[in-house]
Amino acid sequence: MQVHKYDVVIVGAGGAGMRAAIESGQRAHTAVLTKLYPTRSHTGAAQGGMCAALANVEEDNWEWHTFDTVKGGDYLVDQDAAEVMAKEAIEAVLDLEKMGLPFNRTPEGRIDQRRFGGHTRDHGKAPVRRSCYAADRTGHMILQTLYQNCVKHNVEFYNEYYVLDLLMVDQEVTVDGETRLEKRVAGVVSYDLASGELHVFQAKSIVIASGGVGKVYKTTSNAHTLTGDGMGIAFRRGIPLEDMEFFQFHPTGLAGLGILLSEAARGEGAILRNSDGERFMERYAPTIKDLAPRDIVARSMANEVREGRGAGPNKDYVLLDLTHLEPAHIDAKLPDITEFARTYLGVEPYTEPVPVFPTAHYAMGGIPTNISAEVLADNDTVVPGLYAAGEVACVSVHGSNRLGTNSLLDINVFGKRAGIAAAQYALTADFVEIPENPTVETEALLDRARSSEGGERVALIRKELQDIMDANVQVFRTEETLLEALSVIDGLEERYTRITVQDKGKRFNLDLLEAVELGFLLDMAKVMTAAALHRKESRGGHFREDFPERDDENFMTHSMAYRDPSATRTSGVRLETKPVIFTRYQPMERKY
Amino acid sequence: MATPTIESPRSGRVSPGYSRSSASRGNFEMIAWLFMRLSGALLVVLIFTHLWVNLVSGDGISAIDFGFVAGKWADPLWQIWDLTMLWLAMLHGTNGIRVIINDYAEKNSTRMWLKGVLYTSTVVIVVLGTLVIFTFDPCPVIDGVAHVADYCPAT
Amino acid sequence: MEKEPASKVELAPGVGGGGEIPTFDITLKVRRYNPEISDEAHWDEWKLTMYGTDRVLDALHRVKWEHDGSVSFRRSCAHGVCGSDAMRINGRNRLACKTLLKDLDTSKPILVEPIKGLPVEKDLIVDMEPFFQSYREIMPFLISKGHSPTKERLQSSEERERYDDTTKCILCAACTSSCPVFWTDGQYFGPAAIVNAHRFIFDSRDDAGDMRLEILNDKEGVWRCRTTFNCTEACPRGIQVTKAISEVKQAILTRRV
Amino acid sequence: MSKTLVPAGTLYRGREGQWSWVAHRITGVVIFFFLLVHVLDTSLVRVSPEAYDAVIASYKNPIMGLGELGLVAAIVFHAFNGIRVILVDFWKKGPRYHRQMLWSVVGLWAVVMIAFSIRHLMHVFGG
Repeated sequence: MQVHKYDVVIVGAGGAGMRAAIESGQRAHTAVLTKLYPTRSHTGAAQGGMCAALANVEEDNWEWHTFDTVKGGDYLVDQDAAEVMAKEAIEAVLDLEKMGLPFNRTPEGRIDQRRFGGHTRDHGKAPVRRSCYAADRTGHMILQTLYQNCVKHNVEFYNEYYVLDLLMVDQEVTVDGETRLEKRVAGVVSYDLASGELHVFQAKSIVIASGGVGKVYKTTSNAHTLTGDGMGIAFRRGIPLEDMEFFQFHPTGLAGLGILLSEAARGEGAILRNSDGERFMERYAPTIKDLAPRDIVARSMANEVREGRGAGPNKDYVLLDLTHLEPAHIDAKLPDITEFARTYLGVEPYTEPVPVFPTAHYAMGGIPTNISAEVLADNDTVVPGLYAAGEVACVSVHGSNRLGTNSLLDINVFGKRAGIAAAQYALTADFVEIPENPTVETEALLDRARSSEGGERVALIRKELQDIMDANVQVFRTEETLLEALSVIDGLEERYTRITVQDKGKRFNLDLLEAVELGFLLDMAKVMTAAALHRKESRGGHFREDFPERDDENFMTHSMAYRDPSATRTSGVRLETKPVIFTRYQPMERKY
Repeated sequence: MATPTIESPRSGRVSPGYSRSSASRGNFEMIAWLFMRLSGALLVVLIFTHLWVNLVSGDGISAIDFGFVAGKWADPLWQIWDLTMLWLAMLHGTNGIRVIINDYAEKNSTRMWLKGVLYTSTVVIVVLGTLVIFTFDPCPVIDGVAHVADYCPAT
Repeated sequence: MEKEPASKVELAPGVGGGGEIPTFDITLKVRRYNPEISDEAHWDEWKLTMYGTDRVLDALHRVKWEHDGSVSFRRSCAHGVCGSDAMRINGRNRLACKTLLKDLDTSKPILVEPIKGLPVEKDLIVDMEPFFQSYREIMPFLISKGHSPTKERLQSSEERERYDDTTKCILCAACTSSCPVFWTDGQYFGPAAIVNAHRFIFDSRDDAGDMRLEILNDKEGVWRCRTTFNCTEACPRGIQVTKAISEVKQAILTRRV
Repeated sequence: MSKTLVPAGTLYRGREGQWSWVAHRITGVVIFFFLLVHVLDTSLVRVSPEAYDAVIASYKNPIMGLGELGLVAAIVFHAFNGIRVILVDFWKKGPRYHRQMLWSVVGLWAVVMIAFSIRHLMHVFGG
């Protein structure tokens, strides 16, 4: 075991992690721990753009952006956070431009902007051009630019260091003569994949920016590595997870594969058709049609298929039609995604519509934080020195449904805030003593996985988990499907104790890594399903067929899931609620 | 079963075989690169003409003998032609081999040794060739016997 | 240009692909190496039944998940944008997640090896540090003198287009490890580093082009390039790598000669 | 720690560019070594006409004649491919057409070699 000491440790090197690192690295002694190489992070897969009310091509302002975000999130958005994000979006885009990001340009040489789902002018009057983009590889360019600037600022990376535990201690603090126990964070334990050694990183501040949990689903746009590790380690250490029932299904995944075709395709004019050739979105969202928010489009697509208007031999997908667009326009604005269609499905998007179906895409929920990116141990207690940003966190700017492009915005705005806050905290705070034997639990976890010889295969358990999540906890949910899913997950969890990891070595033991990841996936699947069961209404990305209406009276609250072995009906997940923050927009019916 | 002493990856960060010894400043490699292209283009003309004259035109290779060479070098144009060709070809070739040595010789000592041999032979050959072209007497008198040919000045 | 598309169109029968996805059998041979077990590398092979839409990565996963969990390789996004799974497939550098099995000759075994020229750590995993070291040394970040404007810097579409191709790089190392010069001379900066230098040298907003040109004028710089085009052919993003290197050479020449 | 490139594996299957580079290298080395010998044998003109003629006579036997053919083949390829390399380096569209240019090189090379072979073999065997 080796011990390292840093002011700030950042867990994860995607957009949020590196954005934080750029800020923190210039202010305090910072290390970034990542289980991949930084440029492999899934931020790089984001395509469409990053919205900011620059008003470079048409009238726009950040208040409209705030409204769209709030309405897009079906009013479950914390409006103070949405205001921060929409306001700071402008600076965030300009920051990136100054760091060198090659945005597409207008004829005047300014950053070009295009339409994106749910982004409108003047509170929903018409689609607006708000998304700043670099062809259809905006995420790639953001990831590269951030990495480049980390290189510039000599940020210390620990590549292929997999963080497995958060070292939390309860510390006595006296405030106003009153002594109470407060959760403090002392560091993290990480596993060096290359050597198989454990490394303890002691730090004053820790930023969790480890991304999402899409791999609980079978059909997903997410990378293989998005297994909810950051949420998992926090949850296991008693931090609640907020709004985990809300998972976004992106409408246009390549049918059967889940690989994403950006919403930018629809932003540039592509439309959806069913097997009758009908542009069905005209029925579901008469005003903005194909550019409706993702939850609505995804649900409409699933509905078309359910009602027998799906295309293909099994009638299980719909079609994304780009054939009315000029090939030159497609090449200029959407080169990558047309290549995906050609490579993976053998479909020529110039002349043929592309088979698409919703694909699991983004966790709206995550580790609860306030607008300074500080992690909350309950509805309002901050854990000093612990921060989270990006998909792993829930600020909550996305509410029950994230608008397209707001994730790239989220990582930049709150990544930056987290980095600054973490560094500032570290400059004033002292190290928290790391507990004795800090790695004992992690070692036990690894040894259990490595030495168990029950014969169960990790891949098989994971597949069954993904199958049940796809079948029962997807776009449409009912109490029945959710309960069934919970009981299946419980069964899988029991089998998980009897796995066999074939690779017994130390060096690059990715077999062991997958086993550990599966543990997090099972935990997260449970939390998501339990939270979905708890929310007896339909809102944003969460659609309960047994409760198809939004119920503001009972459920205009965030859900907070705590680890609690005594909550047996919901597989050890206890659910509480947290009020939503309103500033200026009162809930209205959400129509497009 | 396992060999106990494998170093864990990255213990020494970048393996020494990959770290550039020291940044070389100056334009030597650029000039060498440029020289290869310029001399190459010139050599195409020089050598193709040389081959044409020596191997294709007239009776080709069967016509080559001392007289043929002496006949050519009696003309200063051919002297300069061959001299240019000698220098350019040797430098072009030497630089080519130098690059190949840089590519394949992994150990510093091997590289130095090979380059030593290369540069020595280049110098020897270039000096020798130059001397031959300049000091060549088309009508030598060997052991008191004059070599007579129609290009020799009448005595 | 923008006109509203029709509400309803006649679709041609069988549009958007469809039909049964065919299955076929393949033999996958993987070059194995694990210094914890043996200093020698060897080949392992598996017979697998795969689907028409499967990629080499799916075959590797099938092996890892169903046959031998110790087979080790990096992968992440699985659709060609993260650059984790560059490897040598049938003797050429490809991304395993972008190489469809049906496009390979499935009558013969499919050979999978680690990329060449970087130290192999285990099976298909190589040490990427030397590669990133070269990348870092060409100063891959915008350096702009003078004070920055309050809003964005202006850049015309043409200026933006000038370096568009080289912004596509995902740092997968397929190019660098396909270069015959790099195989034998690990100190060569390699195509990827030059491509990333190109991305900044030709960015109108950048002011440090000269410094990068100076770095690449090194004896291990652009002049080591022998225009074999292996890099251009290996690039999974279709970057014209050799062309980019040529442009950097020209830039060094025209500033100096 | 030295470079551990343990699994050498299979030969890299590069395409035209790689193989033309290999050929360019090999022909280059061959020509260079011939050049060394050629300067030495020509130097014999400084020794005596007889010495020179004796060595040159040996070049005229049929086996050497075939060797000369090989040498010319190497020179012609190296020259034409060299021009291609120059075009790749200096002509803006060179990189795009490098493959077509290589096939032109091979074609031209074949034409030149056929013509030369006929002529040269006539000299060598025809006497």
